[in-house]
Amino acid sequence: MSQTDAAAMEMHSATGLPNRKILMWAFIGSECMLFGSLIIVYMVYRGKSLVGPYPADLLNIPFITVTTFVLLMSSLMMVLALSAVQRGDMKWGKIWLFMTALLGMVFLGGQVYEFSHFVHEGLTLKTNLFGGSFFLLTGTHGAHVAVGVIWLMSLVFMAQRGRLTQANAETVEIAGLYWHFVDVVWIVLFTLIYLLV
Amino acid sequence: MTQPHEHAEHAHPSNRTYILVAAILGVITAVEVGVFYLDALKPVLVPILLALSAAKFTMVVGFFMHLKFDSKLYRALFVGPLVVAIAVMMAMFLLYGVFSA
Amino acid sequence: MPRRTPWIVALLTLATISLGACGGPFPQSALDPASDFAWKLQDLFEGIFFWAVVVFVLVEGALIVAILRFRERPGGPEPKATHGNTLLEISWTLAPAIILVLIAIPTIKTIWDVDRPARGESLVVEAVGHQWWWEFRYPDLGIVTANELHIPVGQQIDVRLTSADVIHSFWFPRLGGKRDVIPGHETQIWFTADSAGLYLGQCAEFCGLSHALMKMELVAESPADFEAWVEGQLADAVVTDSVSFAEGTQAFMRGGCIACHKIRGTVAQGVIGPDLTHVGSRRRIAGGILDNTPENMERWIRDSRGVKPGSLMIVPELDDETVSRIVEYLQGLK
Amino acid sequence: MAVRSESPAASASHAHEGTYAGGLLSWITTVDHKRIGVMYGVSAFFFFLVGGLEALLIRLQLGSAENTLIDPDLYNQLFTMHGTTMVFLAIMPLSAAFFNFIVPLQIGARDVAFPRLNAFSFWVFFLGALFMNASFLFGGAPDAGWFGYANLTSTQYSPGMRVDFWVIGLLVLGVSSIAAALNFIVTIINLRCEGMTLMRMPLFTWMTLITSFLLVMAFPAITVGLVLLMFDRMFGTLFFNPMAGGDVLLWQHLFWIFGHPEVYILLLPGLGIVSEVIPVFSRKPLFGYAFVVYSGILIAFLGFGVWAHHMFAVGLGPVANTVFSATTMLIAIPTGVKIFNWIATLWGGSLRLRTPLYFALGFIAMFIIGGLSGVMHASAPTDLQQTDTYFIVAHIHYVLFGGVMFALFAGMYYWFPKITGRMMSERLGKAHFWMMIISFNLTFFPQHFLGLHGMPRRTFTYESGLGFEAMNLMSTVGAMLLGASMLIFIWNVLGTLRKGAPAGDNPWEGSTLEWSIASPPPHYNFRVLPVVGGRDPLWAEDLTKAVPGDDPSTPEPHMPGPSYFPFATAVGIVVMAGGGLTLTLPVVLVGVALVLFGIYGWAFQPLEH
Repeated sequence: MSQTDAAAMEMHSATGLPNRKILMWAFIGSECMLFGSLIIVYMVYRGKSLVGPYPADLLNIPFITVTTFVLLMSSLMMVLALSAVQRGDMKWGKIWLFMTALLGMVFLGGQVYEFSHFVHEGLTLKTNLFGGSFFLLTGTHGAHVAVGVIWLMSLVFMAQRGRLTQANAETVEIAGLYWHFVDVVWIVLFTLIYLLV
Repeated sequence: MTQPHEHAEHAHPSNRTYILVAAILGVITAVEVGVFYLDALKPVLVPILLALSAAKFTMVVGFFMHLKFDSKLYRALFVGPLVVAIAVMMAMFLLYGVFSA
Repeated sequence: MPRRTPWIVALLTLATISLGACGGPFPQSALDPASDFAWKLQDLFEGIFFWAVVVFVLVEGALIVAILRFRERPGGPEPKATHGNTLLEISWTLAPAIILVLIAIPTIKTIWDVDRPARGESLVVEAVGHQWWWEFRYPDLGIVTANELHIPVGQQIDVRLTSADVIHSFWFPRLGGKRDVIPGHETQIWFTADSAGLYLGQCAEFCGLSHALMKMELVAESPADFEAWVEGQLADAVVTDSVSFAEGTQAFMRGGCIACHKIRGTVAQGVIGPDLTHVGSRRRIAGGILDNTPENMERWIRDSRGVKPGSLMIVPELDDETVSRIVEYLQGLK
Repeated sequence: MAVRSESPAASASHAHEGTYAGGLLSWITTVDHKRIGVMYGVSAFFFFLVGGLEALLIRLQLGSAENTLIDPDLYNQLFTMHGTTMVFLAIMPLSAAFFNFIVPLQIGARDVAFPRLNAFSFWVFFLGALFMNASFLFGGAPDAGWFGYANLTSTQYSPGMRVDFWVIGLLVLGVSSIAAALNFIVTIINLRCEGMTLMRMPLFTWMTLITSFLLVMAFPAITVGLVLLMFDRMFGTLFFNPMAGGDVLLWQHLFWIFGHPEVYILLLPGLGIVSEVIPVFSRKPLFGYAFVVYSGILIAFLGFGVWAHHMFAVGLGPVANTVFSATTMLIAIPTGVKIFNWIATLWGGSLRLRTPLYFALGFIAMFIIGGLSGVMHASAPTDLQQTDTYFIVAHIHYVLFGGVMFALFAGMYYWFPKITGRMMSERLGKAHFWMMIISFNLTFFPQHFLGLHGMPRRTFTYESGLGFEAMNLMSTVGAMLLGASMLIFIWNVLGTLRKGAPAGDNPWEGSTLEWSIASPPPHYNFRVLPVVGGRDPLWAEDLTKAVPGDDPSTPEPHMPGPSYFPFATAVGIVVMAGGGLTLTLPVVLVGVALVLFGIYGWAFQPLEH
């Protein structure tokens, strides 16, 4: 919509930067406070659960290391997708975009598996403070991943229909910013939740 | 009267750089997990892990999100709230004694 | 007694009188301190108030002068455009900064002076906030009472605060500042009352429907009087052989009161509501909102939610005779 | 100084009545920032009256000791909704009304950066506000205070839907605020006309930018707090359950990490308005422009480091209390700098004592009092006596009513000619001012003393014999007069709309770009985008480059077309909220479907059609 936007209003850009990219960066700034607040809740309640299961009983480091790696690699796919689209190579652009979404789905699958495993082991939202703060923090992140996957798949779909071209590189770039930020959040969560048990 | 877009994002790194960064990210993750299992490092585990995590964070933001190469405005939009968020988190951790636990 | 700044007192009094020639006397006033703790706050407040008055006069004065002096005059010249003056900016950044330092120093001193556990020998009181009444326990003396705190003058009181339900705030304005009463936390405040007297307090943190009706009283008395009060409280409920007492006890049991209330020396051992062992000796009932008269007590028993909306006291339908027996009985528990 | 008193192509004949033409549907689908601004203004003023009526009922109940006019159940709803309404549904959207109408004009833009996002923000606010107030019809309004301290808000102590309305309503309003703030950040950064560097922006635009940053950084904290509370209430989590180790104070931290920046979100736009009005009516540029800007930034930044001063009585310990006392006192410095610069602007000026200046001066006078009482409870020990008493009630009203509302009224009187093309009555405006400032002080000044003499706030009654009667009666009488003063304003507005004198382009001889175009402005604002060479482009001395007029020879610019997708998306969000409130999944799904439909249509509908 940005092209029509700019054309329709003959928009003047004081900084020479695209509106939507400024919007995304400002939004990411806001998201820092959102995840910051959620991390505050998790860290403040760390070790405050009165009954188990406790983090050390459940967290599976090797497993989550694999999904973390998957998410990191999805970020690589994302930059490759952007660079392909910027070159006008829509074939590879589409493939990398799809790979990004696919790895995102793998990550989500891992999270679904992890959650159901925890529930099976007796940890739910209601069990203790760890349950509530863990599911809320990782669940909020998972929801962000899910939104990203839908977004990326829409781009793949648009590319398939030929509605995403080199001229829309900015659209891909903005989706990429979002995706990388979600990855960055996970880098922090991986350390705080899993490694600093 | 659209101004010519001064392409601040012209200096995009190459795909090779991206792959190299991703490889480093993977290696750091492996090191993190390795450190986690090394009993000898238990006393310094927290600072090491935080430093490694911060390194990964910076690399993704700097290279994948192009913040290293892009307009300073984006950096300000991101780093400003990030600093406030970290400051608030630190204050809360101090108030709740998270560090001493 | 700390040094007073007479004119500040005069100014505060003047303002109060001129405004509230109106009100007064103010038996619950924070401006009338009666303990070491409250005096520390008052001294600090008076210092800050002094600077506030100075700044108020200077700044509002400058504003008024500017308005009067520079109103538009017909045919007057267009004003000169001045864009700023760095020297002025620096000075009016520094001036308030200096005043703030003058305020911050005593503030920080007072923080470290009052924001600490009680030091030295003190009488420990455990205050428990309930929706909407106060429970007071003297763990060292073995006394439990409600809404009415007795303390000896000149003795430091160490109040340990906990909540049975939601957040409340413990506040006797003349004896000290507020301290919140927080479920899951123990907070504390301490003070030494200057002089004997009756002090009024009430919950200061919104705690639900009848927050406004959560009051308390503090009786500061001479050590001898306090001793006597302790003696009286330590005794079990007055047990006489009179028919009315026995009937009263039965009525109390029949009314279901024993489920929540305790009367030491009887079968009534409930712990949810206030301990009524010596309820007859208290000045007020129902969370410190009704004078302790037989009429009020009857009203309270018959219509607790009318008196205090949302009150948790559940009273079954009782016939008139039972109610009057209960009232007579409770009034007798001196 | 020479003032451009006559602009070449400008006269009242140019007034563009077409700006507001059209039926209800045109308002629902509009993406014009001016119409959206008007809708924000009208609905916010409506909620201001609602919140005011709630306040009058509160004052009636407190007019005498042991009064039984209003029972505690209703009283608690009234004070909760009074606070919530005034903060979220009156002051914030009133500021938003000015952001919308004025900021694009001041920066020489044709609209905001994302016109449809702007419409979406408004409709989410409006429908969210209706949602929150609908609680009165469904078992009662929220009654746990606008601060909603846990664990009083738990299902155990607040059963029923009242608190759910509050939680979900605030979450919805947060969406609106963040979307609007992001929009204005981009607009101000990127849509400034040529020559308008950051340090040439009008002060009101500056304060809007700072406020927008505060919004996007502060709202996430309360969002997280509200989500925790919602999970506790709906899904049985234990975040604020002390029996399970939950800490009720965590809510207070999250709430005030948001809540204190929120105070500056309310205040800064007012500071911006005053910084516009004072120079224009003093006939000289703002004194110390850069210092006024930087002090605003500093206030905002420090605002994130003071939240625990709302919690001095909880016993955080001497270290925390020292730090938070000190940071709080620091804020007095940049605030003082602003006040001194305003006075210096007046100094040596030629004051045109018109209604907007009256309100701006009233603002300064009242705000000083609010600031000084603020320093009193910045000091943790003195706050132990003042917190949760009527002293604080007095303080916040000196800041938010004596301060912000006076500034917003200054803005209303100042920009009303621009918005409607008609001049308001000076006589009625001044009558409004005098009645408002006198009754305001009658209402709130005695409350300082009530608090110091031991009257806690949020109490539905007080006993006789505590000395509270006379001052409460004064306060109640004052409140009634204050309410009546609003009738003068409404009378003035209605009269002006019917037969006010035409305003012309620049009735106040203002210096900023909004005064360079017709009143009301045409839907495209500027036919030719202006170029500025200084801070006060319409005042000759800064005119290094010409401001192009509304040159009729240039074709009208194309503007984005109306869209009903923002409205549909907003409806979807409120439907989701309703479903969440009643925990009915089908309703939530209908809402989600509407949102998806709205976003999809939005993304693929070209702006111009």
